[in-house]
Amino acid sequence: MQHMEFKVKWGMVIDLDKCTGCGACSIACRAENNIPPMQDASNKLRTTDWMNIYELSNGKKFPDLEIAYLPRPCMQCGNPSCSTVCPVVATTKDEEGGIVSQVYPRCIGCRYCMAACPYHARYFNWFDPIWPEGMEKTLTPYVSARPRGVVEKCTFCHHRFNAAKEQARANGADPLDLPEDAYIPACAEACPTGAIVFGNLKNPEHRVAKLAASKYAFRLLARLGTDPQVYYYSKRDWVRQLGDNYLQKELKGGEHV
Amino acid sequence: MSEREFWPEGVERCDLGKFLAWLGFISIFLLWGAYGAYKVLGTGIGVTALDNYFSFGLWITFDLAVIALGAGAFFSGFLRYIMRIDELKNIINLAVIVGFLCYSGAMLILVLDIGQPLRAWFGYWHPNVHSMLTEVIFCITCYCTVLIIEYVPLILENRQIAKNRFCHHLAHNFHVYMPLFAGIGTFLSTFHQGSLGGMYGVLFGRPFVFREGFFIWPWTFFLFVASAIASGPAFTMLCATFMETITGRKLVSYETKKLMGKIAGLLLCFYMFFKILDTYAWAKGILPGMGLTFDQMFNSEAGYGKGWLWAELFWCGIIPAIMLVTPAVRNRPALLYTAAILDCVGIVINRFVFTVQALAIPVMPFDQWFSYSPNWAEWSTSLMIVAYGFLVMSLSYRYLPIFPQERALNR
Amino acid sequence: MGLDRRSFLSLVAGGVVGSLATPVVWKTLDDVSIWSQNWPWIPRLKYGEETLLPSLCKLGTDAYGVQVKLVAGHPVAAYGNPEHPLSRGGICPLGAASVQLLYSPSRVRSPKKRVGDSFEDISWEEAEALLTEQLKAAGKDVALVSGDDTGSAAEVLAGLVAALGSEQTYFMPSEGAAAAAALGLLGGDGLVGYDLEGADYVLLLGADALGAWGTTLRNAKAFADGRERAVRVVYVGPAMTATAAVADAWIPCTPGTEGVVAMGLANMILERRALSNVAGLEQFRKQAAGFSPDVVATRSGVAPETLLGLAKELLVAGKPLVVPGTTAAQGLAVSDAAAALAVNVLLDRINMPGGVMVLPWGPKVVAAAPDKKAMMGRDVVGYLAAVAAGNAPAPKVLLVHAANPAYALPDLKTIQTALDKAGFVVSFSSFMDETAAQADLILPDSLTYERYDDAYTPYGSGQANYTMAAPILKQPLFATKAAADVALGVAAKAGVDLGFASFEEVLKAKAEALGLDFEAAATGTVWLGTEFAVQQLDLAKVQAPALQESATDVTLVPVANLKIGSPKVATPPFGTNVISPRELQGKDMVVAMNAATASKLGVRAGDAVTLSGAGGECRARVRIFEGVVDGAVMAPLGLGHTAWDAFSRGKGANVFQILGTQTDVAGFTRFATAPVGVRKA
Amino acid sequence: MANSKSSVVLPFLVGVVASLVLGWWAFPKVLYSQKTQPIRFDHVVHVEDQAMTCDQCHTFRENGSFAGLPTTQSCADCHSDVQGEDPEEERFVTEYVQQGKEVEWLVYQYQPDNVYFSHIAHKDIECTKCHLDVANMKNPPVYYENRISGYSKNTMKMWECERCHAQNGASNACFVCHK
Repeated sequence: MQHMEFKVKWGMVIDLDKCTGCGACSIACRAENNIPPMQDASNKLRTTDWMNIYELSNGKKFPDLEIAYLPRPCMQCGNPSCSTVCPVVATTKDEEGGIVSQVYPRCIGCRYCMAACPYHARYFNWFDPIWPEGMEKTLTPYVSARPRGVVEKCTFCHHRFNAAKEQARANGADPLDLPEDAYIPACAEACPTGAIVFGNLKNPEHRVAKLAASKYAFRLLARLGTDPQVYYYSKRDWVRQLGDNYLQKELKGGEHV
Repeated sequence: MSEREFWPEGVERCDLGKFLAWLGFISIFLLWGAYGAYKVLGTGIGVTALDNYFSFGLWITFDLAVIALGAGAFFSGFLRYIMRIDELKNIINLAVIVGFLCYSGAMLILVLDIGQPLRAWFGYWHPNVHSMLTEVIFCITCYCTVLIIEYVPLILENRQIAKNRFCHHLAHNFHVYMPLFAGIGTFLSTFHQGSLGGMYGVLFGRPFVFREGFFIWPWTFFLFVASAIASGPAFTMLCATFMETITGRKLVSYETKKLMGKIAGLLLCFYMFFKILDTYAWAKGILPGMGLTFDQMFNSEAGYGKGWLWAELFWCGIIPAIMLVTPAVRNRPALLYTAAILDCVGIVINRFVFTVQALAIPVMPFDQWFSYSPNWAEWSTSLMIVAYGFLVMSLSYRYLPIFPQERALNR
Repeated sequence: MGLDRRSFLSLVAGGVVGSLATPVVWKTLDDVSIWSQNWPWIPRLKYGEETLLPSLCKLGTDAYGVQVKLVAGHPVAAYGNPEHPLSRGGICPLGAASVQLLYSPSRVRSPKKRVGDSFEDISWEEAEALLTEQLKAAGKDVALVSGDDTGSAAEVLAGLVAALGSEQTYFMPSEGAAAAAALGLLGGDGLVGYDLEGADYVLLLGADALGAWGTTLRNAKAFADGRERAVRVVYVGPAMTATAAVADAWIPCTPGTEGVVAMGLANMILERRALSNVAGLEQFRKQAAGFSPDVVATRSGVAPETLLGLAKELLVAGKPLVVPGTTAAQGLAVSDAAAALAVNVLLDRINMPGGVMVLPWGPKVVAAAPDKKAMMGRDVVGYLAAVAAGNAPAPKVLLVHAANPAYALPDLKTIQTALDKAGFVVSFSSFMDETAAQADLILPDSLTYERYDDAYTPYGSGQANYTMAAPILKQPLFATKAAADVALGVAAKAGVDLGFASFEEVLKAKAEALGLDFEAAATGTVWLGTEFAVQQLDLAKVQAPALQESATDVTLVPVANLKIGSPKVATPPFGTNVISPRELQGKDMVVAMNAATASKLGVRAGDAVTLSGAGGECRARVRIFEGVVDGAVMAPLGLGHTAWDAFSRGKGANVFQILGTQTDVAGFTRFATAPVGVRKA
Repeated sequence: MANSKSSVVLPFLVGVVASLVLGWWAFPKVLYSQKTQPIRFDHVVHVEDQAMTCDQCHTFRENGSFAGLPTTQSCADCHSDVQGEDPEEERFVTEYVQQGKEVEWLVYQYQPDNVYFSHIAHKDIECTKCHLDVANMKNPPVYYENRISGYSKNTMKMWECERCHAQNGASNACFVCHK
């Protein structure tokens, strides 16, 4: 699939110097996107967390240790490793805004996309979803419930994009020229410290565009060529260095990050 | 009509009771696997040890391994019918059956391995032409059909079935067109063996398997083709030998086996040459480009140490390659078989590390190594496919004239 | 014509060929795949009009405004409320999971009466009659433990208990109470608040302000805004908490020595700044002189130059603020709080913008109820310990409201003894928590979204505030009832007049007392107080923290974590996933210590260990984490539930079990840290 | 030989014809179950006699979403009491309005949860382009439900959506219509 350019590029900048790892984003995401609860979530290789939070450390001994929390949504790569490999076109990057879609009724569950994604942003439904009795009444109308056997991932709360477009249409405004904050995902909305900023990376007025242009901004595994639409931000050198793999000699100069 | 009348002409087989006991033994694995399959299809793939990090595991390794080893079918067919190496007629039937079993077995495993088998046909109806897997789906299903077409005339040659004139003619006509099918099979097979390699080679998020391209194909495309044809003939030859051991009868002349060994050896040399070049270029070029080092690709604590690499390249690569091209080694059965086994093991290791180790390596610097070991649900179903192979092979051996030399060799 | 084998085969072949030209195969193939896309056992979504209603989240120690999204009248998600001053659009992990919590499997769905070892469902009439009868029989031997120190429901319940002639009304431990007691110690009166928004330098002495301490969400917003204004945030504490992770600096100190650090700072400030107009300065100076940099370094592990650096930063900062607290968000020593308060006094930060704000006690509308100040001044741990020891009479009826004392109090064995001694334990819990599971009567409270609720100035607020929440749901989902309404009903039956017929009326009175329009309040208008009582603080009354070394080598540092739960609620169903392997592995709680401590204890990463404290023992697994000071073991609070449901039961260990207690000044119990023994299991 | 030939060809043809008949005529009958609306709603009475417009009942909400079918509440604006002679109306008033129940209308164009359709984005297109022309029907048409997939027979298939989008230059990106 050839690289598509869009007028609008939805992006996220996550300020790792503000994230406390509280988990509110992840839970808000779960509620918003109808991800079922898990009684035993201790095997983290089997849990589904569209917004997964990693702990980073500078690896130093007490008292020089520093840590940072890194929330990891889907990177909505400009050059996705996942969508090109899907044999049945269940995941694509073809919509204005650049969100990588995932269509559950099309997915055949081959999991090739999961093998392709270096961010582990994709999750498989190992079993049918189960909500405790009655809790299925709290399902939002925004995202269809997924059966077993299909892959899912963060969609930047795409339904909110749709809702914002409907609102714009109702207001007689241009649905493709949304004002800042007309559309933000549940995680960004929930974040108590405002560490997650969302907007159009191509609109220089949007905060994301400004933050992404900062010298403190970086992207995960950028040198693989995935061209993510999610940026991270940290003034701490060691945090930025953990955003990608570097050879020892590359780190000495420190210019890569 | 006694059961003996169904045997191929002029050969001896064990008595029916013994044969049925053997089938009963095989059925234990079939039943266990059927239970595993029932759990997988009925409740979900969660019953396996697969997880979101190891989205591919034993099943995919098994599929890739048997498809590589089953390459004896298309390659022997190619040599026999296209390159006209006549000697291979003595083993070509076996190669076809082994190939058929490997491919149909892989397809059965895939039914379990994909989350929504009821939608498997989407691969045809909604294909993503950019995906290597689409190519694999097309070629494998097509080639499986070719193998069925190649297998059918063998069935029709059963002594009783062949009495029917229609069947007899049909079988004969099939044989006439066999070079055509061999040609189609060669084309399809080369492509999907390559696409299977390509599937990994294009994963630019997986530094362990990613390879730069040669035209539209990554290197792994060609490496997989080469490794498959380097191990397929050896595996076919081993199958024949294994059947001889079990049945106590001579089925294929040692000359033919030596020829198969020689073919495998030459191809293995060819493959190893490029594989070693590839590994070097990968370690020196691709990895540093991604900011990674060779050492970072291995972790013996997690079970993915460099031992696998040395086993694959040296013990099961260079060593059998040298052995197989050395006539003195080929002349000694024990050494020939050992070399053939090493050859096959090397290719299985290759498929294993490409599938599992590739996924175990943490790409994000703050991520960690995880290990994977298959559980009963994966073993039972995989063994079921092995048992299915034994079952079909046992029946074929007993009732179909597979080995043209059998009568002469056991006189 | 007979149908021989050949013609039969032809017929079948024709049928096959023909049917390929019909929709049978293709349509079936397609429909089967569509069926697989809409399996009947996968829940369907409900559609309808969407509405957003304001409410409150009081599941943590905080109380802040949220908005609940309803679809066709049914709640589906809770969002932050941008209009609410204590959340400003943010939401905590418990709040984010709160809508789903309505359907938690552990909800008590009707009143229950204990029969032998199990419960029997009873009607509300029966339940209220039973309680009335018990209360009548108990006379004034009634006690109340409430975990809701911001709401009026506790006022109603305390009013009932007080009207029956009892003074045994208690809140669960809170830092707010300790801070208020510290203020009282210095001669002040009011709730203690912190103007985090206004400060330009914030020194957190143990307070995990971005973890689970105080007005967590507001703290987070203030922190984020402060980043833009280059406000420096320094965290002093024994472990790398959520706050320490993002603070501008983390200064490790020996567990429980934050007060010592405060005194050390006071000493340095006194040496460097000439002060007048501070009452009791000279006496305090004498006390502070005992906390020389060397003494502080020995005791707390904070090097003299580090301490000096802090003191200088405080002195140069325009609007510095020193905030005491603990990682457990409770069990703070009053003496530590007083020491921090003293530093603020020395810096002239009382009732100053960006300083410590003294906020008025809220209005009381239930005349019979004890003053909140009095109620907050009583120590529940001490009381229950006295009951257990026989030093205080055991209550004949113990009412437990919005609290889970059988799980969330230190020295649990003693607490358990006290609960066993209580004659008739009544739990108002919405959930089958540990206390409810052993109660004699459960009168399930409705959750906030199902009833009226309110909150007055949760601890930490920079200014007084009052939030009311009207029911989001027209009807409670199950046969539950607001505890305050039950109390009013039972009061009437028992012949006690509390002056109100319903909780709604109580809230109307409360709104009126604050000069707030009830309708506006019920639809989300928040009242904000602008008065700060003038304080005459006397530093002579500061009782400095003790300086002696603790007896043991290893100290337990419990860390409260909202994603795991709170003293009120266990991990909600939607919360299990965010609990990380750094806190829970399989069924084992994970405790963290640095490599030096581990090697001293002879344990390695992954080892199973037994932790033993004054209260008992528990099992854990070791994690080597360099974010813990030498000699400390960091453990997550909120695990190890024995009741509740499969989402929280049997996961990890309850750290409260092993926490011992220390008696502190002003009759309070301190338990934020405790000595612990660690040995391989 | 002639005999043996006819015993092959004739049965084959019989098989073909029989399967064609079964496949094209009987199969659809078996595949779909028939359902009728819970209330026999007469659109004509409302549209022609009362001169109501479609958007009086099928409204957009303020946020641009489409309310779809009217609620019992909104019907009750007129039908709080029985207005006419129609026994179905009386049944509606007694069984639904007075009991505050919603009618479980069968939606001919019912789309599954995984489909997102924005009515406001299509508001310039004739309703009957996708919907049955119920405005001109005195009786609601029979609802055919696919026994395997559970879909309404009238549910638009994806290729129809795609065709129209393609013809009108609208995006056919997956997420335009899927959720």
